Amino acid sequence: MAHRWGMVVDLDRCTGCEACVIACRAENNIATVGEEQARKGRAMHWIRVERYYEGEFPDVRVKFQPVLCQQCDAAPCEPVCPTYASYHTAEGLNAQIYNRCIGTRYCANACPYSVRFFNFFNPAWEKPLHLQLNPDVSVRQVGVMEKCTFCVQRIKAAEIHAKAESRELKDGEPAPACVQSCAPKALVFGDLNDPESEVSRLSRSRRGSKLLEELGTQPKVTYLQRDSWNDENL
Amino acid sequence: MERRDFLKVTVLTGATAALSGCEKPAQQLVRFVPEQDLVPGVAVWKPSLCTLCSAGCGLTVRVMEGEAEVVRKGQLGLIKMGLAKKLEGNPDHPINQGKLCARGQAGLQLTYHPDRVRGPLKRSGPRGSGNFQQITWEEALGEVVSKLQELRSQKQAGALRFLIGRLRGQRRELIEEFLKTVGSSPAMVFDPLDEPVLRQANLLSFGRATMPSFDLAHANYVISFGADFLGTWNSPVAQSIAYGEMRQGHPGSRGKLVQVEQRMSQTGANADEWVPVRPGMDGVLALGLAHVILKEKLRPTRENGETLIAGWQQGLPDYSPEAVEKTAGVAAKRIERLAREMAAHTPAVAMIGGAPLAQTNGLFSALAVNALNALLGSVGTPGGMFFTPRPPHAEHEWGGFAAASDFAGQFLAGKLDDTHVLLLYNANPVFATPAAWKVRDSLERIPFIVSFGSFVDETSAFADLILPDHSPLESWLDDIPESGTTQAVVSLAAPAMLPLHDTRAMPDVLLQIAHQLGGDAVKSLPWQSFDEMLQASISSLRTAETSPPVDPEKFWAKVQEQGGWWSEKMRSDAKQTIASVAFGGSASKQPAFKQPAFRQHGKPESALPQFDGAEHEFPFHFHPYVSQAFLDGALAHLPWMQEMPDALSTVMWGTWIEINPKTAAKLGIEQGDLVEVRSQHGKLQAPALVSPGIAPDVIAMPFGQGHENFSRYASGRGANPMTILAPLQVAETGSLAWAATRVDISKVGRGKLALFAGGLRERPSELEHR
Amino acid sequence: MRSKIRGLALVLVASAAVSAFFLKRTSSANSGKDQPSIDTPEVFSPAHPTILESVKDFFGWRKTPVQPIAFTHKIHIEHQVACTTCHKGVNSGPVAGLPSDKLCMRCHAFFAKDRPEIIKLTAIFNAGLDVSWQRVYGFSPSAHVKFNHAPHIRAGVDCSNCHGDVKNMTVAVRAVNLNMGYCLSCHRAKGVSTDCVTCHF
Amino acid sequence: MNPKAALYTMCSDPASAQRTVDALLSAGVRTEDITVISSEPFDGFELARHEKATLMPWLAVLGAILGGAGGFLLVSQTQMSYPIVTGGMAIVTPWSNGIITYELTMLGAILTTLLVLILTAPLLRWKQEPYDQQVSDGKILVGVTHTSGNFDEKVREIFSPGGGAAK
Amino acid sequence: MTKTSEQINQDLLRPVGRTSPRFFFVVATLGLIVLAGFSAWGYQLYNGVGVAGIRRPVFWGFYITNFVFWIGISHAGTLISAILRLSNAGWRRPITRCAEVITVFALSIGAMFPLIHLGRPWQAFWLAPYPNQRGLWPNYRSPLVWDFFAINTYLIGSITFLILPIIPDFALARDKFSGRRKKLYTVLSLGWRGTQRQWHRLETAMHIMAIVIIPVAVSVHTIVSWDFAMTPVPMWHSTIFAPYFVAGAIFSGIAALIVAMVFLRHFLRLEEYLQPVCFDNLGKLLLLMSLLWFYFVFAERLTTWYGNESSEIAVLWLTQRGPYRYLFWLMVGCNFVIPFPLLAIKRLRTITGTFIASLAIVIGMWLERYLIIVPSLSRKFLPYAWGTYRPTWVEITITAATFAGMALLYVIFAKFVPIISIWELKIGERETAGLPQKASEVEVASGPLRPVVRGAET
Repeated sequence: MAHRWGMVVDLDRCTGCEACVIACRAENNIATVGEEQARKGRAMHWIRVERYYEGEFPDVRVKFQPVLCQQCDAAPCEPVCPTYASYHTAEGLNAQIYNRCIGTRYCANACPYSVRFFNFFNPAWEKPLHLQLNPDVSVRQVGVMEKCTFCVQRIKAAEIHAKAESRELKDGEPAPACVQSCAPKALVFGDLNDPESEVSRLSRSRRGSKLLEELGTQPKVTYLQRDSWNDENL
Repeated sequence: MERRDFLKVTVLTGATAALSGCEKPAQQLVRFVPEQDLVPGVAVWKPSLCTLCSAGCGLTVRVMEGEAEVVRKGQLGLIKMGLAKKLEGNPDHPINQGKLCARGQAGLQLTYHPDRVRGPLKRSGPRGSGNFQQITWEEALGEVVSKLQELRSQKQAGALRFLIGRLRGQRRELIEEFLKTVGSSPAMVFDPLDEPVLRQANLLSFGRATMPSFDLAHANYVISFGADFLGTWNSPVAQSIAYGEMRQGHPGSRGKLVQVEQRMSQTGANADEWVPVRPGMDGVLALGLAHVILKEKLRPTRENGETLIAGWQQGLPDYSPEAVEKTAGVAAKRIERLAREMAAHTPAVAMIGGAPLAQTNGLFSALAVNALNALLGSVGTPGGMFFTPRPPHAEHEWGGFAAASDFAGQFLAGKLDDTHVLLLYNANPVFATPAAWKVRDSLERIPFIVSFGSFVDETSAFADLILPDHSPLESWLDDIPESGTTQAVVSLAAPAMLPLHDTRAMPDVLLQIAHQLGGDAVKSLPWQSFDEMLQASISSLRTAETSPPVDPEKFWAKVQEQGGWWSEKMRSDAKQTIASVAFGGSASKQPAFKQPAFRQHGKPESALPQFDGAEHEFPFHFHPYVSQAFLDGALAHLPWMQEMPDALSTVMWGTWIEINPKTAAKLGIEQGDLVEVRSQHGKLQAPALVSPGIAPDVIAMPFGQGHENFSRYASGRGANPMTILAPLQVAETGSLAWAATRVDISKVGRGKLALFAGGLRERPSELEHR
Repeated sequence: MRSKIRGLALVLVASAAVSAFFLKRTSSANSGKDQPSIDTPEVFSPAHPTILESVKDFFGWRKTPVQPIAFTHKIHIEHQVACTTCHKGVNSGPVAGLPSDKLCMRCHAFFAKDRPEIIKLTAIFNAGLDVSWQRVYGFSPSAHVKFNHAPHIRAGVDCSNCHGDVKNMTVAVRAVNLNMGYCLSCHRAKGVSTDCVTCHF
Repeated sequence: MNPKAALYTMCSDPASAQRTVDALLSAGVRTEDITVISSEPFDGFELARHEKATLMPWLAVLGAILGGAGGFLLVSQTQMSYPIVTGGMAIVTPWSNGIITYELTMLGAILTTLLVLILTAPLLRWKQEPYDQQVSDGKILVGVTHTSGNFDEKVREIFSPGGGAAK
Repeated sequence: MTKTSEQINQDLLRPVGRTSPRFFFVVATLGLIVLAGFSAWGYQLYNGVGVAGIRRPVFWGFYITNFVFWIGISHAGTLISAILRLSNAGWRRPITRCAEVITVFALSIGAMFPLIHLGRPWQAFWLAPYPNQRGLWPNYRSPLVWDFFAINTYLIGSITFLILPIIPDFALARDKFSGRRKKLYTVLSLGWRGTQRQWHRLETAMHIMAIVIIPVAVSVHTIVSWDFAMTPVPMWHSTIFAPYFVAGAIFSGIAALIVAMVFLRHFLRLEEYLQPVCFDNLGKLLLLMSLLWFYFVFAERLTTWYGNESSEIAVLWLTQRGPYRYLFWLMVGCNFVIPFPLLAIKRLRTITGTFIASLAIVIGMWLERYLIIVPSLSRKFLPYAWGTYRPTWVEITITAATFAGMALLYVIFAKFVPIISIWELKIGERETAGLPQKASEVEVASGPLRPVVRGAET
């Protein structure tokens, strides 16, 4: 049975430590754009930890909310792409095919989550920083869109590996870099087609909800809302 | 090349090439015969250690074959070699259990940093200018050895000083051994992130000058006084893992986190309840809570509290909620509620760290919190605080580093002045001490300085010689984590990759120097290389738990393969593991610490903090804090860290000054305005960041930026709060009270902020319009 | 039609280049220092080093490589040397890999030492250098295609399918036009996935 | 004599041109042989009776239909012939199909109209007789082509005196 | 007063025939600006679109604004002249060609912008469906592909629509000029003689074109509006967009036409041809569109405000109260407050009046496009990802260059082609002169043929 990759983000566990952010950079050859570009709003973080303040001093609270590509089942970014650079894979991912992208940036406008990032210039690594680049992932060039892929290279590798050993994938075997690095286990990744996988179980949680659900994009990322503490908890 | 030009490179990339029309040098470069045989395209995972903070996490390094430009026999060429591609947590390691924080992962860039020192350097310009010329290792070592022989011949071995940063395990042993053999005094330790006050307090309270560990996973109630334990404090990864468990690990029961501080830290942002308290009043608040618990007999009282806390027996009469409300600024009702909550929802644990300990009354606050823990019965019990057991072979509890007060003490005692030769390793006091200390001047006076640094930083810029160390990934590493786990742990790892540049491992260099010096050195340091020393040191553990002892070679192999040794006995749940420690127990012998005088703390007059600067002249408390990305600033040269949006401010590539919206409005300051902060000891400028998460009378600013000379990425970026701090000391410890300065601020113009976030709130107020 | 449009694009690029130089000069004059290009040892970037390069890449013009040593596959295979002896990555990972001359010398320290090519090889080896083989199919990085050898080998795809009849080649040459259509035709024929993300990520 | 020979005169206004044409007709000249050239159209006048009928509108409609069909085939067939994996997402949808089809329908109509015009006007034939530059000054040229034998005289008489030179 | 065809020929061929130094000066100045634009574009191609001000989340900026604006302007001609032809309004005759020219040039300029805006323009041909070894076709679900088809159709259509009625005038020019020009116009006139057959076919063709071009024009701007309406972006995802855009397009189109006419009238001394009546009528039309525009804006704003959907209201307030408020109210002023009185009050609806109104509207409509695109993008659903957009010199230069380019093309065109359709004008003149329109109006030929022949005398 085909896989359907999904993720669960437990906002009650997330501490906003941003380990996922750096893990993603390291895994996916995301370029460092530098101060001036960063100030122009061109910094690239395929996964970001959104921070929202609630209330005023002294009764302040903060909500951390990791946002990455939601891999929507009804993705607004897909139909608008004139060249199929953004399309739906057999396993239900929203893939971005760099060498088919002509840079209309239409998908980025259509994406309600603003998780698509554009290479405004050719990226550059001051040597020898480039020795770190992950050979399993393309180094994008100027004029193409890029975004979270659920670390498809890891998924592929795991699938090939499993096939070589002629066995099925184990639950949690392919883990995106962000999930792998998350200390409080706020991120869980797995196959939604397998009802017994951890991700399926958690996405059925009472606290579960989708980001901007009302838009009908049918995301494959489920957010478990923060719990509140009260005496009944004991 | 400066940072802003780097961008232009990406912009105009290829332009000059187009003009000159030259070919890629990659095609001209020769290829050297590879030194390792790897299967191309296939990744291997090698264990290693993270050395970036005191937690001491274990790593696995993803190594793949790649082509690196290297110099061999003075010729530049390409070579196929195993290159570290990614750092992840070592799944078997008891501390971080396969997880790793952002900083740890960015540590990868230490190895590939374009501004790494690629070979031994000799100072060519004036001191501090950072101008160096390349020399050979032979010349360099020759110079050092001759200097040392000079000292020896002049019978002034004592004039050799070794200034190190946070360092544990065999490297530390080696350095101390080396110093002993050349007849010099123990190394001076400088680590701004260390918590000497807490160590002192723990020494007084529990007889252990050690950082505490917390069994958060089983705690039902956690109250943290200023400790950013999810972000930067103590053992963040271990604590984050446990925190996740506390929150959602046990269905049906979810622990509560209360954070007490003035400026909302990353941990505060995750708290269920955030309690703003007046600066330096954390201890008072802690005793206020204790007062309620004692008064209402919510917990059985501990007798021996009296030895440390005045009025314990009488139920802390001076700390009634009403009294505390006046001093600490927390409502009496709230104090009572919190006290009842934590007493009802045991196991409850209190912790203290960061700013509260950097007040003049830091020791009192620490003792007060320890007392509160004792009262809650959460010392050495599941869901409480405990001390990570020490591995059998580690005779010293280095840190167990010596307290940072060590440097302060010795430095202020003018010890640096009679120094002729100073060896530097992993310490950057020029950057991380108040300008008022005038460290530069004393460095100027030292005739000969040798640095083992991999980068030219503010302090190394004073060195006459730089003997660059391997990057951690290229080195033999070992470590003895001091907190964060219930198991005794010795981390150890072989190099994950071959050295990229013409560098040498500091321990090997030290051994070589020792051997060239000859004499006792050779006897006490018989090893040819550091790995021999490691093997020798760890072999004693063969017998520790397994009998009959395993075959040495097998053991050595196993340790390398799993990235260290950890006690099998003390695995699993907290219960039997936690060493029984009693509050108020007598202090054991601690080399690094002066024997504490058992004087009572908590008499109201002595409990209150002092601040530098008059309130009317300097109306704001200056609250510097450890940066999420750069810690004390040692990581400011990593581009990944620079471009990582700070969790709360979302600032990239710069510093900022946090101001409460009301205060900002009063002073006519808007987001991004350039603000000047003045203390009695200096002033600095940085853009303002208006944030609801800070008290109106507090101005907060992260450490880490403001480097003058620390790689192309960090130099000349932002401002360094250290420079304006008052040289106040924490009572009875002599360590810097870096949170006790008062300042005034004013708008001076328009600043530049690179913010990643657009909106501040999920439902901005303008949306409520109708 | 396609060529026409490409021609048009070419014109655009050219005109762009001209004006770019014009502007480049002024801008670098303003910034006061001239920027290093990607060719300096300073920076690594996927950008094309020159306009010419980019045009070449656009039209897929690659000059046929000249190998430093005229290695003949034919003879080696006749001497029962398996492909995997040298390309040892091929059935374990994505990259087949080229051997260093250490491996060559294992045999050629003894065999055929008198041949001119082997003498060249020995010279290189003794100089402590490795033979800098040239890529036969110099794919442009902008192809963003990830080909993994091992699964193809496991699926029983013969090397010659994509590399031509190397058995009878002297110096390896481009035997097959390895464009996307070529991959697809085989994938379709064998009923393997033609999902874009199978190869592009 | 040359069968291509044509006789013509210049009239100053449509009315006189009309009369001349009527005269020619009544003289028995076949209407196809009469050429009237003017610098502006005179829809009101019957200067060329045989020129009324044209199939152009119908051809345009036909072109439109062809264009539309072509468009529809393009969108549907290209997709079907190369099945792109889209994880079950629609490849062509009726709505977007409709838009392309619509545009190409219109394009079809436009192109056929242009084509028919060029062929039937006819255009793109540069050397055509008779012609006289005075036309551009508002004169109206009335000419007779293929006059042969006995007609010549009559025509000349109608055109004379001062009739245009016989060509 | 009426004019003889000689006079008409003279007056209208004059600008084509004689060239003043002023012409070269104008061409040179405009040319320089255009060149600057191309250099800027080259700079951008060379370095990447990052030299423009676009950023996350505002991925569309000046370029798409210009695209929509120019496509809008292009509705001046073809649509208007087609409608007027079908309704056979007499006053149309002098202005149809000015209008159609605007269409063709504005459209080609507008069509350039998607290219300028692309990240990798050299791959733009992937928008066209053509067989290839990759086995890939454009995604027909993408509005951009719809654009590709619609704009091409419209361009071909309006070029035809422009060229056909020019042919007879080329023939005229051929006869009037000599030397190299004669050769040129001989070729251009495609062997036009003016036989009744040719006239008849031409008029039929024009009639068909006029019918076909109207729905095409409407579809083009509808699809342009769908580029936005198809995406879930606050205040874009709306059904009102198609009619809103079409109305706006015609609105700006007429304004542009009036501006052009005023310049022509002044510089080519066509006072006697482009008479106040044209401006008066166009003015009325403009007034209608202005009201229509206001109606649409009001409807859109009201619905959003009443609905109070958080993300949309954010954009609403951003434009009306936020940093964009100056631009927004300036737009309202330019598109309604200023033009309305100027066009509504008869005394003010003079040439000057309409000219001022039109200028305001051109500016206002550009602002409208900008305010539709940028604020919505800068306030998408997740506040954390909000951002603001600022154009760079590259975008500004290119924008300026397109306006210059438009003017340049227009000037050059007017230099080679009579900007007023001469033959159509003549028909008009003959109507106003009350000359016989039908055979029945002249006495039927009777009696001897002499008079006829005399009539044939010159």
